[in-house]
Amino acid sequence: MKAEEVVAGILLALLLIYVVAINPDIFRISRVGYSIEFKFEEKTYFIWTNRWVDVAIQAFMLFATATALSALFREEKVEEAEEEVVVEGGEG
Amino acid sequence: MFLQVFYANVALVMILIGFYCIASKRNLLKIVIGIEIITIGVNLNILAMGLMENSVEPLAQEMAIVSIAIGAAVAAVSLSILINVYRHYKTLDTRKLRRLRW
Amino acid sequence: MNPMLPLLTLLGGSVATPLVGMFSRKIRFEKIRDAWAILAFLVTTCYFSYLIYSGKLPLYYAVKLEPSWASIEIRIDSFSAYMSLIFSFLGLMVSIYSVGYMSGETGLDEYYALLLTLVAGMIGVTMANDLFTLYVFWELMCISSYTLVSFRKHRWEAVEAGFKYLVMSTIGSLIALYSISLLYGIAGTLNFSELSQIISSGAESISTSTLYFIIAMIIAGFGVTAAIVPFHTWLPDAHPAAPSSISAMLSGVVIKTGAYVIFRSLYAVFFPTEFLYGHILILFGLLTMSVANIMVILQKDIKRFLAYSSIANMGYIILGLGVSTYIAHFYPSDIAAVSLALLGSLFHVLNHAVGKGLLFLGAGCFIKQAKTRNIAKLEGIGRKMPVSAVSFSVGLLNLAGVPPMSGFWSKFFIIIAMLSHPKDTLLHTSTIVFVVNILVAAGYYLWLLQRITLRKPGEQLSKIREVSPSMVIPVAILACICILLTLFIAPVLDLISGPVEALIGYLHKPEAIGGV
Amino acid sequence: MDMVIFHYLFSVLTIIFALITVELKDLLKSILAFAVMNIFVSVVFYLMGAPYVAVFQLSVYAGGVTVLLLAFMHVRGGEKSEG
Repeated sequence: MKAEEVVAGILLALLLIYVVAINPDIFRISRVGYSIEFKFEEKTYFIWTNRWVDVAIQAFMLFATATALSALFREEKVEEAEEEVVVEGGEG
Repeated sequence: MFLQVFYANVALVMILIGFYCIASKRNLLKIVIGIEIITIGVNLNILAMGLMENSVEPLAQEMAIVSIAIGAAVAAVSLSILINVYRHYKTLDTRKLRRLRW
Repeated sequence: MNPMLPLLTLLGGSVATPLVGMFSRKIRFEKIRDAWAILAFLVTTCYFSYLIYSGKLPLYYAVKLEPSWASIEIRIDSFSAYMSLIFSFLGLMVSIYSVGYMSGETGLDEYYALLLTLVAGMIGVTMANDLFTLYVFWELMCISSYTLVSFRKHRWEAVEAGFKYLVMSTIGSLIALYSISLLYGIAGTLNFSELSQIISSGAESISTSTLYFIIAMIIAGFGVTAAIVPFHTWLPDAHPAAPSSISAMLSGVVIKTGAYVIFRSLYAVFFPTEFLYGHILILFGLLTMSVANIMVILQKDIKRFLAYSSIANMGYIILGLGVSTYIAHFYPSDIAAVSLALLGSLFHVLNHAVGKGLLFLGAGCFIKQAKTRNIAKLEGIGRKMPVSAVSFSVGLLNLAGVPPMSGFWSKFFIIIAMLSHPKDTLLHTSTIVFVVNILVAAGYYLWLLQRITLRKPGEQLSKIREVSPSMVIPVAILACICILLTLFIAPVLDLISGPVEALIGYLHKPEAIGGV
Repeated sequence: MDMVIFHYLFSVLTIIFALITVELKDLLKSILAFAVMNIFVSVVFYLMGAPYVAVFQLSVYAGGVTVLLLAFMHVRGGEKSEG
């Protein structure tokens, strides 16, 4: 229970920092040439023409995730004598 | 303008709920759920920052879509590591793990 | 030359690795897969070497379509090329090393595929000129490294450290993404050059405290991976638990990527002449190196020892960055000191990447033969494994900063920059702390050198032989590079002056950096 | 202006279900609350005027991630509530 109180205190402090730091006037100080006519729903090719690198890298990331899952669920052969681990007590 | 500030605050509340979940819960699955809640909060903030009259800016929508996919990828990797943790310890209690104190 | 070429090489190589692995198992010669990964890294290394040699930088791949503020931009300037060269070169060394080191393990197709995506992610981070693209590449790197840390999943240590790394690093990335979204709310774009113009031109209409909040979140978020001290606790668990080749990757370059993002975003977006964060960075750097140097002395495990000393070296790098921004803010006319601090910091990035990569790979050689990580049981192993031990000693001498070696010069430049304003109390006192830390670090590196190579080997080490050539060769190459960096220090400093000028250039002509 | 009430309503529902997800002891029920929370989040996204993001949120989170979490519970078996 002690730990949770500490956590709640930290969160309240964060909230206070936020309220002090961010005032609502920050939004939309200076928009670079945004036109209200340009809507995503009408021009969905936007994502393929202007931001295709993001989508392509995201696809490679899903590939990396699939590879990661197959690495983490692979069949393991019987383990041999491994390097010895030193565990120090009470630190970290 | 008004809705922007409102949603920015909702996003911040979601992020704080996620932090609270990670910091106070003793279960590893709850930690993963906390990370996902933070991801949702950040996505909400991205959309709030791009909120116009009745629509959201295209760049903000693209960022939110990619960010959702990234969150799912992180969830998949973390759950598969978690299955391996469970195979070793037969428990999900953080207090039983040897070095997992931060 | 197309700037997308290295990314395409690495990512395409990564996708093709399982196919090559299948083919190589079919003809019963599995080394083809290893050669495939080595080839991909070799192409990338040659590409960046040529790019730096030809001097045709910066190089753009810009899609400037209808809403130009929302288009991606890939930009290689000399800073990116310098970092990418380090990344791909260490990747090459690690992949050669893995041929011998990982030969007894299963799942090598996935291992090489993830190694390639890891380096592709890091190179993409250096090449992205848009904060969200940078974040996507960053997550590509992070996901590969989580899996590689817990790659030996049959051991409790690996999965536990992997999970800890995942939680801390993901929270850091999400904090960074939150700050990126706030920046987007302020400026409406995420392109570096447009962001810097908006923030510097509209600085009086934007709430300053919000910008400082964003700076703090960027430093904290990417600082988790850069292992700045309050956020460093994943590192001493993750580095020992990973295979030694991956430890070399993590310690040599992955944590440098975090430092890179902090360097780039601070210099390109939040000009240090306008914002004051240098003293915070100096304090963080001093805290990082002091805590890490105290923790190193307590370690009994050789890889934990090296991991904590990596944190200390990140402290030096962050200190160099902090000194340069501090001087740029308070003494904006003193360009020489700013560039000297940056030069020392970036040179230390190179020294530490080569040196710590060498140390982890050498420690991997010892661990592979002796089957223990306990320093007390590894005493005197150097006499049985002469080539590895000599290379390991060169790396230790380099990082200890013994005067003729290049590791001395990088720290020396930072100290000279700190002493350039003798009336400044903060710089003055932090110099003292820095020098004490360097002396402590030199002490424990030489102590480790003495224990590994000079003592008489014990009974349990009597059957030890030298490791296979594929493991010795990269270690020897890295040791040669340490010596070459020392001998040819002038051309190396010429090479690093390119990145320094690229960073300094942000300060003085902010309107000219768009360059589209 | 009456649309603002929907914005309030679904935001509050999202926060309430997030708290329920965090506080429930039973992991299975907690995962189900997580799915419900995602549905409300996607409604919020739709109200904000981002229907594509709403669809992605619904399919990836309320579908995919929830199924992943449930599959994890199945693989794990054994204890159902947090210790």
